[in-house]
Amino acid sequence: MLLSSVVFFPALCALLLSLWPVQKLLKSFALFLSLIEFGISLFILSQFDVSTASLQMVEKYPWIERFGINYFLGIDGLSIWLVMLTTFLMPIVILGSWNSIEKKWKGFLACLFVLQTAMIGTFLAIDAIFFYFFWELSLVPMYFIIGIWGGQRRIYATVKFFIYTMLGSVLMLVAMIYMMFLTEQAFGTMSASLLDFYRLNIPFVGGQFFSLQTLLFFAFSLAFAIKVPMFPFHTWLPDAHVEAPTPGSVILAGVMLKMGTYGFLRWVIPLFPEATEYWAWLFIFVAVLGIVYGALVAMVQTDIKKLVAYSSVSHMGYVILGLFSMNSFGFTGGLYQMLNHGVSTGALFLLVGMIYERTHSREISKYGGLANVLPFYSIGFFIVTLSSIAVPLTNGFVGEFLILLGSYASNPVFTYVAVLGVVLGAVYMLWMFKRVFFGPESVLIKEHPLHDLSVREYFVLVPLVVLIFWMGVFPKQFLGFSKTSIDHLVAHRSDYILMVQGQEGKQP
Amino acid sequence: MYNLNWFSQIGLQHYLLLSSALFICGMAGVLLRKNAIVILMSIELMLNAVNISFVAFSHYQSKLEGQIMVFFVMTIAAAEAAVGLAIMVSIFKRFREVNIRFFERLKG
Amino acid sequence: MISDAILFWILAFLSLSAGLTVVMIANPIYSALALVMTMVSVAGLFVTLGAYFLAGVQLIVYAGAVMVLFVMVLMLFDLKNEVYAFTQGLLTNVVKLGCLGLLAGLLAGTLVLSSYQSQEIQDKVVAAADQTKALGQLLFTQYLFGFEVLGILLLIVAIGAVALSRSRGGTHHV
Amino acid sequence: MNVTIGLADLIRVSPMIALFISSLIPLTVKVLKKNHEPSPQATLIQGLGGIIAAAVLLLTVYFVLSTGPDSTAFADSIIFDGVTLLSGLIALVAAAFSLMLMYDNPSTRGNQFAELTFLTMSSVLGMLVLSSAMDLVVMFIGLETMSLSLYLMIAMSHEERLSKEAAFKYFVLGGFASAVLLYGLSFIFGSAGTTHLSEIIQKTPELITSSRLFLFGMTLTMLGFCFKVSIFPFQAWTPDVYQGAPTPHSALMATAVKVVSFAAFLRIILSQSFVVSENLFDIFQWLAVLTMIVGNVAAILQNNFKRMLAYSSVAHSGYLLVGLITTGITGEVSFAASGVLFYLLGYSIMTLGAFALVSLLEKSENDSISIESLGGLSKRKPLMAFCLTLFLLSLAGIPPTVGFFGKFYLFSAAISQGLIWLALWGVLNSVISAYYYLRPIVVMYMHEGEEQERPMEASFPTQTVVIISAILVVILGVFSGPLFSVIEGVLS
Amino acid sequence: MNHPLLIAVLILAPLIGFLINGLRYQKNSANLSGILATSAAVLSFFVSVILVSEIFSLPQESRKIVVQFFEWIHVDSFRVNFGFLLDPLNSIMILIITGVGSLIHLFSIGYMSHDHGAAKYFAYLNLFLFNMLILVLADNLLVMFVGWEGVGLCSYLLIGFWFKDSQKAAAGMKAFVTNRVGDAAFLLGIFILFLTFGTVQFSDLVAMAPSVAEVSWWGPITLGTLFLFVGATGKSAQIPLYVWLPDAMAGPTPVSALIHAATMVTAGVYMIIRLNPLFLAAPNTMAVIAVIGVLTAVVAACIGLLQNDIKKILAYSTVSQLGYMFLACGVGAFGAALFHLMTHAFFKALMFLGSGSVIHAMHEEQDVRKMGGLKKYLPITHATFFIGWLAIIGMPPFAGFFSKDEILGMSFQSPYGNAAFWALGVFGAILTAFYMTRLMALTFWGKARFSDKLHPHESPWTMTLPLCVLAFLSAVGGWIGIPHVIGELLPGHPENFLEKFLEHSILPILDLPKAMPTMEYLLMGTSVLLAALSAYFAYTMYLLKPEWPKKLADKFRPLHELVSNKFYVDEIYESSLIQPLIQLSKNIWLYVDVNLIDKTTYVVSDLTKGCGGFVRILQNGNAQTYATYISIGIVLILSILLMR
Repeated sequence: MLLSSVVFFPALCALLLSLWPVQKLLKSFALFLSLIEFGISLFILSQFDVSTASLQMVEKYPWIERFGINYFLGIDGLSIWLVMLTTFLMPIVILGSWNSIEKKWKGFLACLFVLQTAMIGTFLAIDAIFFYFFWELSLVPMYFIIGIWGGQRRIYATVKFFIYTMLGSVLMLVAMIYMMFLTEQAFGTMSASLLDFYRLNIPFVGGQFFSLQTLLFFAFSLAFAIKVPMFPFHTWLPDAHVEAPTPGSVILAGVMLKMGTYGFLRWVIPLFPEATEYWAWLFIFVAVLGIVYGALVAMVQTDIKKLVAYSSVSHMGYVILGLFSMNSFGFTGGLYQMLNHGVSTGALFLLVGMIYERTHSREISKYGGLANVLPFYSIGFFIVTLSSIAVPLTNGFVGEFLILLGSYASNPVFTYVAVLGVVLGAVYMLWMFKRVFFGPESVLIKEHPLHDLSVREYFVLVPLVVLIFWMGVFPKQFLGFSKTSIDHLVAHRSDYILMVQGQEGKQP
Repeated sequence: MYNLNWFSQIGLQHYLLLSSALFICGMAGVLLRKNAIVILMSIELMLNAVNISFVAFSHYQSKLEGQIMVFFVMTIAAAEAAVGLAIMVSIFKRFREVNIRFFERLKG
Repeated sequence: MISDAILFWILAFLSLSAGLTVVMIANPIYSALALVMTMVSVAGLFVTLGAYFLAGVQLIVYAGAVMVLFVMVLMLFDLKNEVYAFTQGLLTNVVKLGCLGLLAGLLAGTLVLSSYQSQEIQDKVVAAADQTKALGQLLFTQYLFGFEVLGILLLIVAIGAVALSRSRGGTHHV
Repeated sequence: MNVTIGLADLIRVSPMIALFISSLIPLTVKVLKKNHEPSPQATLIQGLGGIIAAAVLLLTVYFVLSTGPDSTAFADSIIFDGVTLLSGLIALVAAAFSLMLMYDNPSTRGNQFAELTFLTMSSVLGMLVLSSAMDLVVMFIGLETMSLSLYLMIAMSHEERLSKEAAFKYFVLGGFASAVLLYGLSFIFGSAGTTHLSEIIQKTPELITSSRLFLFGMTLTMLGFCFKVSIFPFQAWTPDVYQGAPTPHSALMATAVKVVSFAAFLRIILSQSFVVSENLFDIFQWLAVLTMIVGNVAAILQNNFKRMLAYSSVAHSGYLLVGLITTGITGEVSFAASGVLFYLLGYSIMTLGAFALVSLLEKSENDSISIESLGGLSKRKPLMAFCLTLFLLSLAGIPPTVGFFGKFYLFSAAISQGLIWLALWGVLNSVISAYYYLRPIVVMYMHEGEEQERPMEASFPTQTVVIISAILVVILGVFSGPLFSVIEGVLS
Repeated sequence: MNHPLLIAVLILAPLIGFLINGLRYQKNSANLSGILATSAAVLSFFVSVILVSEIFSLPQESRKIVVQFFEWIHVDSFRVNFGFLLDPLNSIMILIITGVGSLIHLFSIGYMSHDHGAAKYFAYLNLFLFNMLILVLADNLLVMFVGWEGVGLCSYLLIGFWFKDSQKAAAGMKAFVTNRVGDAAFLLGIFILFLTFGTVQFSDLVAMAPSVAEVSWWGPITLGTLFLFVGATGKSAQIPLYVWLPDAMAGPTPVSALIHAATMVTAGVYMIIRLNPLFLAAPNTMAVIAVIGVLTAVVAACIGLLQNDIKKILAYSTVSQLGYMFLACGVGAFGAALFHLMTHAFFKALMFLGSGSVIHAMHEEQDVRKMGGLKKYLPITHATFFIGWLAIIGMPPFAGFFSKDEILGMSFQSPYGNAAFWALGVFGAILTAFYMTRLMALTFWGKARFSDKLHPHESPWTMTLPLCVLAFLSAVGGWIGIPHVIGELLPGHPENFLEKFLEHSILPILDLPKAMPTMEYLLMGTSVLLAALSAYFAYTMYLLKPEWPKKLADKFRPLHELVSNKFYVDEIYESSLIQPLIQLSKNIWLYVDVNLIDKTTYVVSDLTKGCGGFVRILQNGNAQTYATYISIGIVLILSILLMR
């Protein structure tokens, strides 16, 4: 029941909130609910057994029996932190959007909570169609969040977001259905369970693009690559981020992009080991390209949010680089980088949102000298910047280091290029920091009576800052939960099989 | 002489060819005529062509089902004509127009 | 046999030329009259095929009732002699005609080249009365359901036409 | 030939009889009241009562009286099997909903509601005949009964200009297509020597290769049905007619007519023509693909909401044709057929809902609902806006709605038969379709300041239709598994 | 003694100072902040004195304190603890860092007394100490990297301390980014070494370093050490990454003294010394280091000749001196490098602080052409600066003489060195003597060239005290490393204390030829003599014959232009690297993102819409047209059926 509750409690919250009779206390109530949800996830964390790579807390009920589709939830080391990230960010997002959302609070909160259900569901669903269900469902609330509460070009951005992501995922649906029939051929009964998919032996022919495993591999990869987003499918991201309201950006960058990388980790890599091996170069190439490209393009942006958005492209490139290095460093680093990116980019978007609330401008050129006017805000921003450019002792460093190490171990040449991202990352972030916070105070700043962080904003930022350093200094506490799963994946990548805890002995 | 035989020995084929010719004739009416009522007549023509073919089949296979079919088709054709004319009348009374080009408001 | 052939050719010529007249002639009244001609010749063809009952029905229902309806409506509309029979548009008409020609060719080719079951049939001369009886039997046994529904259809059409005439824009305002 | 027709046959067709008799009630009442329009509520209740009675009888006949697939009546000319039951039920539900819309809609309510009710129910009668016909003759008669009633209904609209045009176009093209279909039937009769479907099905595998006449006949017949279900290139009438006709009628045409036409089409396709004739199979695959594309790309540019829905209905026909083709190549009522019927059910519900909302928005008979005019709906009628959003998302195939699962079953079936490229076209097209389905949502929720002054009357039946449909869209989506099993069980 | 506690106090004292001052961010009491920070630094200094004495008390072979705090990263075979190591090598470093650091903290109290951001300043200074201590105490490469990046960060913050001035902020950024280039290479070095040896612990790496030198350029050790060296060039401002250091003078002067002269910039040298067995195993790397070092020494000195900003002169001087240290490393004289590192820390910190005192007195004037004759206004500053001058130009017996001499001697004698290195080194020394004398002459001697309104006065004791202490150290600091040849001449024959102290930390150069005293005297004498001559020449030129510089400049116009514009290196970087990169970025954004990818999407969507438009055109509303479509459809389908 634990996993069901963590998945569907937010949906219940959405319902409760939309039926909430008065405007009063609405936000507080929502905050309270999101904290309860966080509490549930903490309880799951406390119950989590780190010693096994098997799926835990499994819940499996038949859903569409005709096709072997199940209501199938399970958690393991690969998903636990992503769930935690989601539940952790939610109260922060609600608190952070306290003043930035001006209208239709009820609808907004409902969207947010439905989105949370969809995201957590995506991380926990072990059944293909069930997974796809949440995967597509997550589009809808985000579509509304960007479209209703977004900026000037919100409609363009939100439609682009929706169509792009949907385009990727429909091919995945076809591939999933195909694999269900493959299970029918192989085991006699149709099944959409990922665990059965893992047991499939999909024929692979090296040089041919039009061979079964390669095609399935690319069908899945396209969906995830668009979500991540990988170059050259990234152009929806800057638009979506720029137009989305602050909470939307935070959730989008913080969690939704991880759905793509998680997809690679959970689906693509274990399901299609040969194809992954064979095509890894392509993904590494594209990832490295994305790292450098994202950084370069971020450098010349004039809009802070766009800059952060492109930095996401660069950072997610690291994650992909790590995952496709396919050694424990890469996997661990990739997984860790997902969390880091969630925390630091989430924080960046929150910070950008805070200043946007005050000045209503995101043009870098209109800023200047903020550090003098808003010292504490600047400190917060600076710490997050450090995390983003992966200075040691912040979380970013651990992930980036492991990724690059893993990548060097498997593919030195590409790493030489990827390392450029380390330099360029500093360039674009610090350049932006310099232009916004240093120098003489700009007209814009002088015109607006600015006040430094409010108590609420401290509550938003302090947990993130604490987490930045915590994750940077004691990564072991986090990685310990995922270690067994990653070791299992590394050791059995070519014949990956996942068991359900308590049923390891039995053959399903 | 095959040719002479073909003219003197009337068989199923002849009826079918005639039927197809009439059918095409009717189609041409539907496709080309400007007057909506003539278009209705052309549809009747097509149905008649079909009837010939049914009866011919019925005759040459000595199966009466074909004739039943024709019987039904005739009735339906009558009903169709009634409906079509009723619609036309109601349109004409209101708009004084039977040119098919009149009906181009709905498009795109 | 020859007489049959001659009869067929005459009727075929009549029906086809009348059919073409329906399509070609500008004045709708003439079209209607040509259509009557076609129907009559089709009735004649039915006779050559031994379907006497149908020939009768064809004359009564079609040439009689339906065509009268048409003519009446045409009279009602009081359409003047139209100058152009066809809709304008050279290109579209060429396309239409080409398409029809192709279709005609296809059908003719297929019909000519097809082989037919029981091409030469036993010349079973059945008395008109017997055949009609058989027809009736078939109609009220095997095709009873269709027949009943057809009846309902006629009722529907009758009521519907009346209703339409009484609707807004119809002939009879209430 | 020994044919006996007795009481049993009459009982079998009792749904149709019930429908016919109850359809006469409003008219009789009107006549008895000396041609004064009876109270519309009473008429509506009578109509709905008749439909419900028919539905109940249909269920009774199927589950109580018939034992298996051979439950035919009237000398095998009609059959009561799963296809009949399901398509009949969907058609009845759709008719009931449409009737409720007619009660409210400005272009249909008022002094001819009794006649309209009669014609609607007659049309449904035709649908039942069509969906149960096992004889080509009966099939044709059913088709005509359905169509002629519809022509009359459309022409009777209070709105004069467009609906008359729609009726005329529908009539001319319908008549034309009927003639083509009949011509095809004559060929089939000529080469197979029978009009009975089961005999034809038996003979098909042999005849379709040996007799070109039969092949032509089969093709022309199928194309006649393609016209009814608006498959490219026979789809051209659809947008015009759906747009011009009164909204409830469009709803009826888009749902009930399509459902039963597909059911009849299904019967013909089960003749294994696709299995035998590779050509026919290929042609229909392309038709399916083209239909999807044409429907979707044209819908993108539409501004009239009804017209957009019409094009979307064309696209959905394309998806359904994929399912039909899959059924065709399996050559038996299989899980593909269940997919088709499930999709029809889901599609009918969401389309009805969408049309119901259009109907709800119409103020006068001359009103046309552009997509822009939906602006601000989320503020004025949040619940209705939410329902419309659900319908549109469902049409686009987004979970958790029934539209997603419908597509899932349909494309699963296609994939299971190796028609992956059709499934790919299908899913790609659903992406295109998302583009235009999102537009009304954008307008409703995301445009500001262009709020339309469009006070809506609180019309109870229409809103009921909307809400029931919305609930069904979600419920049938989430619990589609059991439902699908039921459908599959009924069909086999 | 409780070593973990001591080390923890040593490292954490500045951190706590940082936190306290950081939280007092906006408090406007400069003195209190300064006292807090200084006491933290002094506490660290005392603790390091205790620790070093501990080290001394241990037997010579096992002079090593290792402390492991907690496991930091552990993934698969990669395992890194937050571990620290204290041995003779970094005892010297921590003494320099905390000692000189404390002095500079003290100096800063006076220097920053009028600044509003004093609390922030001291917080950063403490944070720097913290990071620097982590850097030198780390027992593995990764923890060293923590400090490595940390000091870079503090440097960034302190250079951009007066961030209201965009140029200063830009200088900070330049420093950080240039350092980042080095850091990225450093990371690659770590990867290569880890993947080669399976560890990043210094002790393991040193132990595993092969005794046989690696010949190939692409061998893992050569590659790894080369990358580490690139990291060092960034941190220690060597060619080609030295450009940030002169700009870094934008920061407060004490910062320049501490970070950009005494401690941080020497981190690269320290790292190489720390890993000396590994570098020795890669002779190719050694050669590269030596060449880069000597080139930097000469080039930076050249640029220094014609600079007019007092701090810039010192900055180039620092770069040049660092070049000497790398030369020493490159020729295998790691001890000499460390020695010079130490003496340089003394005299360069002294000179920077002295310049700070001058600037303070001159009200933020930094141009030497507008000074002159300050000797009488700032007697203490002048006196101490004078000692520093003697030390840097290598006059015996001041500190610089011993260390520089050792380097030059080794560059000649060592198997890795050769005459060219020595000659270039001596040339650099001549240049050094010249520009330093020029600095003295223009600043302190001659006539005053500033306006009368300015009344320079000597600084308070908090500023002069550190000057005095550093002057003392600059004078005598060299005596701990007296060369044998000189030691033998002196009474009591003092042995080379430093060499002995480092005996177990630094690999001796194998087959070092036995030093010939005459040879050494010769070398020594030559360099001292040449330097003295050069100094005299400069003295003449700038004091006695002030018209000479202009004449010379006119005569060698192009050369003068070239040198006074710092060989246009900044401009070349700007035009060949930075601008193209920005242009490239703008272009790829514009062309790839906006025009290619987005346009492609638009084209696809427009194509779809175009198809829609086509369908709409076909849908012309005419029923006959529709019937035609039906007919065409039928014809086509039937003909396809027939044809195939």
